[in-house]
Amino acid sequence: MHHIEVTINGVLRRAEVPPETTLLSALRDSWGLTGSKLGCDVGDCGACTVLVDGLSVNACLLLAVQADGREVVTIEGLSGFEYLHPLQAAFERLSSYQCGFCAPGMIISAKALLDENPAPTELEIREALAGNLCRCTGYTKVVDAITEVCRDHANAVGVEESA
Amino acid sequence: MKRPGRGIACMWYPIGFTVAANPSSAVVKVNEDGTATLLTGTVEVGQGSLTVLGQIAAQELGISADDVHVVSADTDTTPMDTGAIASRTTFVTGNAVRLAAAEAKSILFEVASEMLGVETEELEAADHKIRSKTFPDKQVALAEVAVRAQIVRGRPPLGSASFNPPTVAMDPETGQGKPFATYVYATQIAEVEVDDETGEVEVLRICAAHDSGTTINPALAEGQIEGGIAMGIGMALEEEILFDAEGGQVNPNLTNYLIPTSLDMPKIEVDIVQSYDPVGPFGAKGVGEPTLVPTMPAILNAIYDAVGVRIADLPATAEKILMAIKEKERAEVKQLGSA
Amino acid sequence: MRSFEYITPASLDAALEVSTRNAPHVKLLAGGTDLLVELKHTANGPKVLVDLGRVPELKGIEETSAGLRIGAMVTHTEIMESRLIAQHAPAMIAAAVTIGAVQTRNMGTIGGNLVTCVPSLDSGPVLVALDALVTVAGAKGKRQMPITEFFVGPRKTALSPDEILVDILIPAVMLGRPASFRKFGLRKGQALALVNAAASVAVEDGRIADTRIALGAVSPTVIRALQAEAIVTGKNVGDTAALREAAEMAVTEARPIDDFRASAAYRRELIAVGTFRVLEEALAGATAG
Amino acid sequence: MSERITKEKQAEAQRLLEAAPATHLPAVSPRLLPEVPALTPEVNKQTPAVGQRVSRVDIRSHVTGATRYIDDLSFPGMLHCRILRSAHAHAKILSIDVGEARKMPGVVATLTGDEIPVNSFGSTYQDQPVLAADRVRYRGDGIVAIAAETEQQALEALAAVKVEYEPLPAVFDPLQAMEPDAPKIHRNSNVYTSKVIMRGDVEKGFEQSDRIFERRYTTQMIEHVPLEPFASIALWEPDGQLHLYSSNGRITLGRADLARTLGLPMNRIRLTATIIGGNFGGKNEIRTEPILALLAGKTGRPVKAVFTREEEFIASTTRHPLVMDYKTGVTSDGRLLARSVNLVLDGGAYASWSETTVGKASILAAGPYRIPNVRVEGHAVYTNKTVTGAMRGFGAPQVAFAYESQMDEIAHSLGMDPLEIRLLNGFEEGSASHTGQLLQAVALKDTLLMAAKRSGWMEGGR
Repeated sequence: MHHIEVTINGVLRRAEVPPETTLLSALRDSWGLTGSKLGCDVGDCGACTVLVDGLSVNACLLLAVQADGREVVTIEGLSGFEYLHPLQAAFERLSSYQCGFCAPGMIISAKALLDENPAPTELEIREALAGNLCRCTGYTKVVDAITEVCRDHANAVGVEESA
Repeated sequence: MKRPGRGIACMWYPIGFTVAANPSSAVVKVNEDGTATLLTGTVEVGQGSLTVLGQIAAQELGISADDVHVVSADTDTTPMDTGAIASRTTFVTGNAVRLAAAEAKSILFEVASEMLGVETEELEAADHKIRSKTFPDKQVALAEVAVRAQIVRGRPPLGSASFNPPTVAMDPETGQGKPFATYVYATQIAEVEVDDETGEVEVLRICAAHDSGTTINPALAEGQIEGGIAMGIGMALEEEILFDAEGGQVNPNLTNYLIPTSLDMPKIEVDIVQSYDPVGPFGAKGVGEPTLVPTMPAILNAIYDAVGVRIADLPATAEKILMAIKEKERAEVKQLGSA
Repeated sequence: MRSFEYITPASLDAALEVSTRNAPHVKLLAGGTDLLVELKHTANGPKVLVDLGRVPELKGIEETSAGLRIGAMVTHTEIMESRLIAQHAPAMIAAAVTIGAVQTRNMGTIGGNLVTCVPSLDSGPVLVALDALVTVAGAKGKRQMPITEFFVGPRKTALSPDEILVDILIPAVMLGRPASFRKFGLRKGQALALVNAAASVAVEDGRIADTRIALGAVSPTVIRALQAEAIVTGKNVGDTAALREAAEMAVTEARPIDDFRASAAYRRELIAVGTFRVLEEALAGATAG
Repeated sequence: MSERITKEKQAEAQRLLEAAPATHLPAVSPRLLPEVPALTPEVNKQTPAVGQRVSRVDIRSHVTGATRYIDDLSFPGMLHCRILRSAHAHAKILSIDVGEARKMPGVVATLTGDEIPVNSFGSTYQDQPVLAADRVRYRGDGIVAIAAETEQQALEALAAVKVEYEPLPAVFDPLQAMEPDAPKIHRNSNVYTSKVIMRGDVEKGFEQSDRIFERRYTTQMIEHVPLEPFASIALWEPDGQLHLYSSNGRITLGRADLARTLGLPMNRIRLTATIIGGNFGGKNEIRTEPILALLAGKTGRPVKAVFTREEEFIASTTRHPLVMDYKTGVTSDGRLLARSVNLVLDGGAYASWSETTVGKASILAAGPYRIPNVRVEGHAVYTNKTVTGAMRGFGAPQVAFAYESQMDEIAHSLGMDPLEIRLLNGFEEGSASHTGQLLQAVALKDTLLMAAKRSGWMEGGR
């Protein structure tokens, strides 16, 4: 067993895990964070996407021990009782998701993109989502919502700069 | 060289089971504050059925979608439903919901009739109120009626109902009959670019016009159509379960069974054509399955338009297209030679 | 996944020591995007897993007098974002962006990609076209070899069981040389290569002075199309017929196979198209610069 | 605790915000926070409700990761189940030995087909075993289920199960399976369901036609690929009721199948589906539910099974591949006079939803066109391949590919615009369908014209 300490969504969490435990299993089974989903277990579908030290990764392909001492952000870290991440609010407005199973990973990928690039082109948005498979939506309203968030952000920045 | 092409395809698609009974039932409870609770045995699988059913109940009761809470997917607490299949939920379960809400409403109308001194036939429910159709100023808040129905009259406003689509059995010899209550129609037009040296196809744009009767929720209908088109693109160009000689699947994983990613999806433009089905709830039909039906032929016809080859064996992989182009070129050369 | 002992050495020496001590029951963990998939599907996993993630000698991209050195544990994302690579070997970026998806590129490393050594490895052709050298370290010290010697066969490299791939060097003479990369897959997103092609050219006074053509997924390992190169070298830059001839020659140099993704016949078509296009693109880069 | 997390989260948000450059979009930007959290857009509060772009009732839980799918549920003492699947496409099972497997670490119980009270299910014909006991008919047939403390232990124990097979000749091609001397998979004939639609006289129609078009179209086997793999949990409530949580899209029929296979009264079974992570027809039948119910009964503990992605491919149903022979007669000005269609559906190893699929495919096969003479014949055929069943469209996507490809071919061949030939022949209000049904609310031409307008079809002639 390995003792690991991982900062998850700003909270330091500890667990004793066998070395073969994936980060995804640790999140879901040790820490009860079931927002990240198991869709394929081999890194094809992206339903388990989380941020590790700010980079999006497939939590099914990372060992929990590899995350020791690092910072992890999961879908649960994006919103609280009183606030939603702007991406979440936009996805909600457009009903961007249908069955919802891909949503947590897709939202993390979208956040990773906007953290790096607040004004992406549509191609850059599509490129950023290419590791997250969705079978319900054709990605259309997902891309639309991200585009809206970027526009709102640009407007907000513009207002601030002109003020 | 990349060659552009466009193709059109249309289709028809039925709602509900083929002749066989496929009933749905529903229970609608109007609460004392004018909100409502809907019990349905259908299951939300992503298509948005709970939202749409809530809207249907709300419409019948004259309240808003947020005023309806939907309970579903539990054999102990929700009534019988044939389930999320055959594009039937809006049409069949929707009708059951509407009828159940109408039954609850009739109790409210009886009580409101006394309160307003207006005959029940003269009443309508709209905008959170029950009011006279002729003299809309004669009105009372739905919540007030609901409280009175329960606390003063002792008749909680509750409705339950079932619906089964009307069909006529098919003749076993000729197949003549009325297998379905109704059908929906759609057309899609695909624009593609085909690389004539590699056979690679890029789908650039799909215009989709779909009839679903009255559209209960345009946003969700669009979502279904966009998603169906994604599935159609996969079927047209890349998806296929392959077998080895012993009957084992060769590619049972998402590494080698390819479904479209965000990068493989074109610009989709959806138009929803309004029609009114006399049997559907508020004229609605359905939208789930037909969304992918015209996509494959629209794309394949566009490929023909682009490079002049017909692929009659799905999926139309780049390899099949290139080999067909080569075959066509050889045939043309031969023809020139013999001429 | 079956259990194993997990060790995180903090230096190359420590990594060599632990892997030598536990050989052959040891696996080295780089990005994990291939290895973890393999471990999940095998009944006989390693006894010891050595995570190279904290070995400093395997990291970093830097320019030295010998050329551009890229640590084996550099991720594909780091390659894409490297100013040095953008300046000296941008074709490497063209190859890196085609690997998997963002998540894969954030985790996967160039060293891992090379060591896995599948015929379709996307990092290979550009490195071959740029005459890259690889350094491997073992108990007996370090040795350097051309990357074409490193690739031995499908999933087989020149690494002996107690060796570790340390870094990749693009020789100084190849830095800034116009190069290009093309990948043909079955889908745009997360595509696996049916055929990969890369080329580099040196142009002097309107003549092609030197050429490299590298092809992936068409033979047991990444190959150079030497006869095709010979056709192009010495020709004028605008000689499209020579490029066509070279493309046809490249087809004869490859040994593509039939598999469920594509037939050998289709791969041959792609080799010709790919060879032509990478040459065209590399030459365009040469004349534009 | 929750207060602390909130504070930590806020601190984290603040930290990210301060660390970020001006153009950086942090995790939670107060600048972009809705002033009042947009719990639901205003549209959800408007009347009339029908026609509004109301946000989905489940969208808040989807975007926050709070939606509970079956695999997100767990119960104290829960065991994990894995299933051994057939190594052969067609074989007799001579013996099954689970003795060694039972001794493996963590194994609590095993289950074989002979322990299932009524070991068969199916939506039309109950020809599919829950676990194959004496014969396997495709490589996805389950044979032994093992419940263990962990999924890995269950998986490792499967390797210790010994199954002795006697391989039988197998057939994979549906046309070969129709031959009289083909290996028989269930009964005397592999053709197990057929449909005929006849209207007018096709032969006469062909005689009257100026041009005849004939072509064979084929389609492939397709997997639904719901992002959520099929998952179920069985547990026995203290009052003796069996409670199944399952990603099953048809709970009423699911419960009926459970009652039948387990021999339990229906009121003793509760089936809860929560929200399903994608169905598309692939989750419309019971799969592991009876197995888990029996293992939970044996062990007195809740038992969960989640399909691997591979099982989702090999052990769920798929879309029917079709072989479609189309022959259409037209006048030289493009009017359809006769169409004959012959459909062969690859049904895979068990019937599943083939009857429905043959029916819908046959009824729809001639397309949404006024054709005086039509004959359609459809057959579903057993093969030793993955079971084909319900999937979005039930045969309609396959036949539409054929009839619309052929319409395009006819149009080009006659020098007509592909839109024009459809407008000329398409159904109208009151048209009779090929089954003689008078159609109402026929919006076919509206959709043709709308799509044409949107795409600029009329202007786009090249």
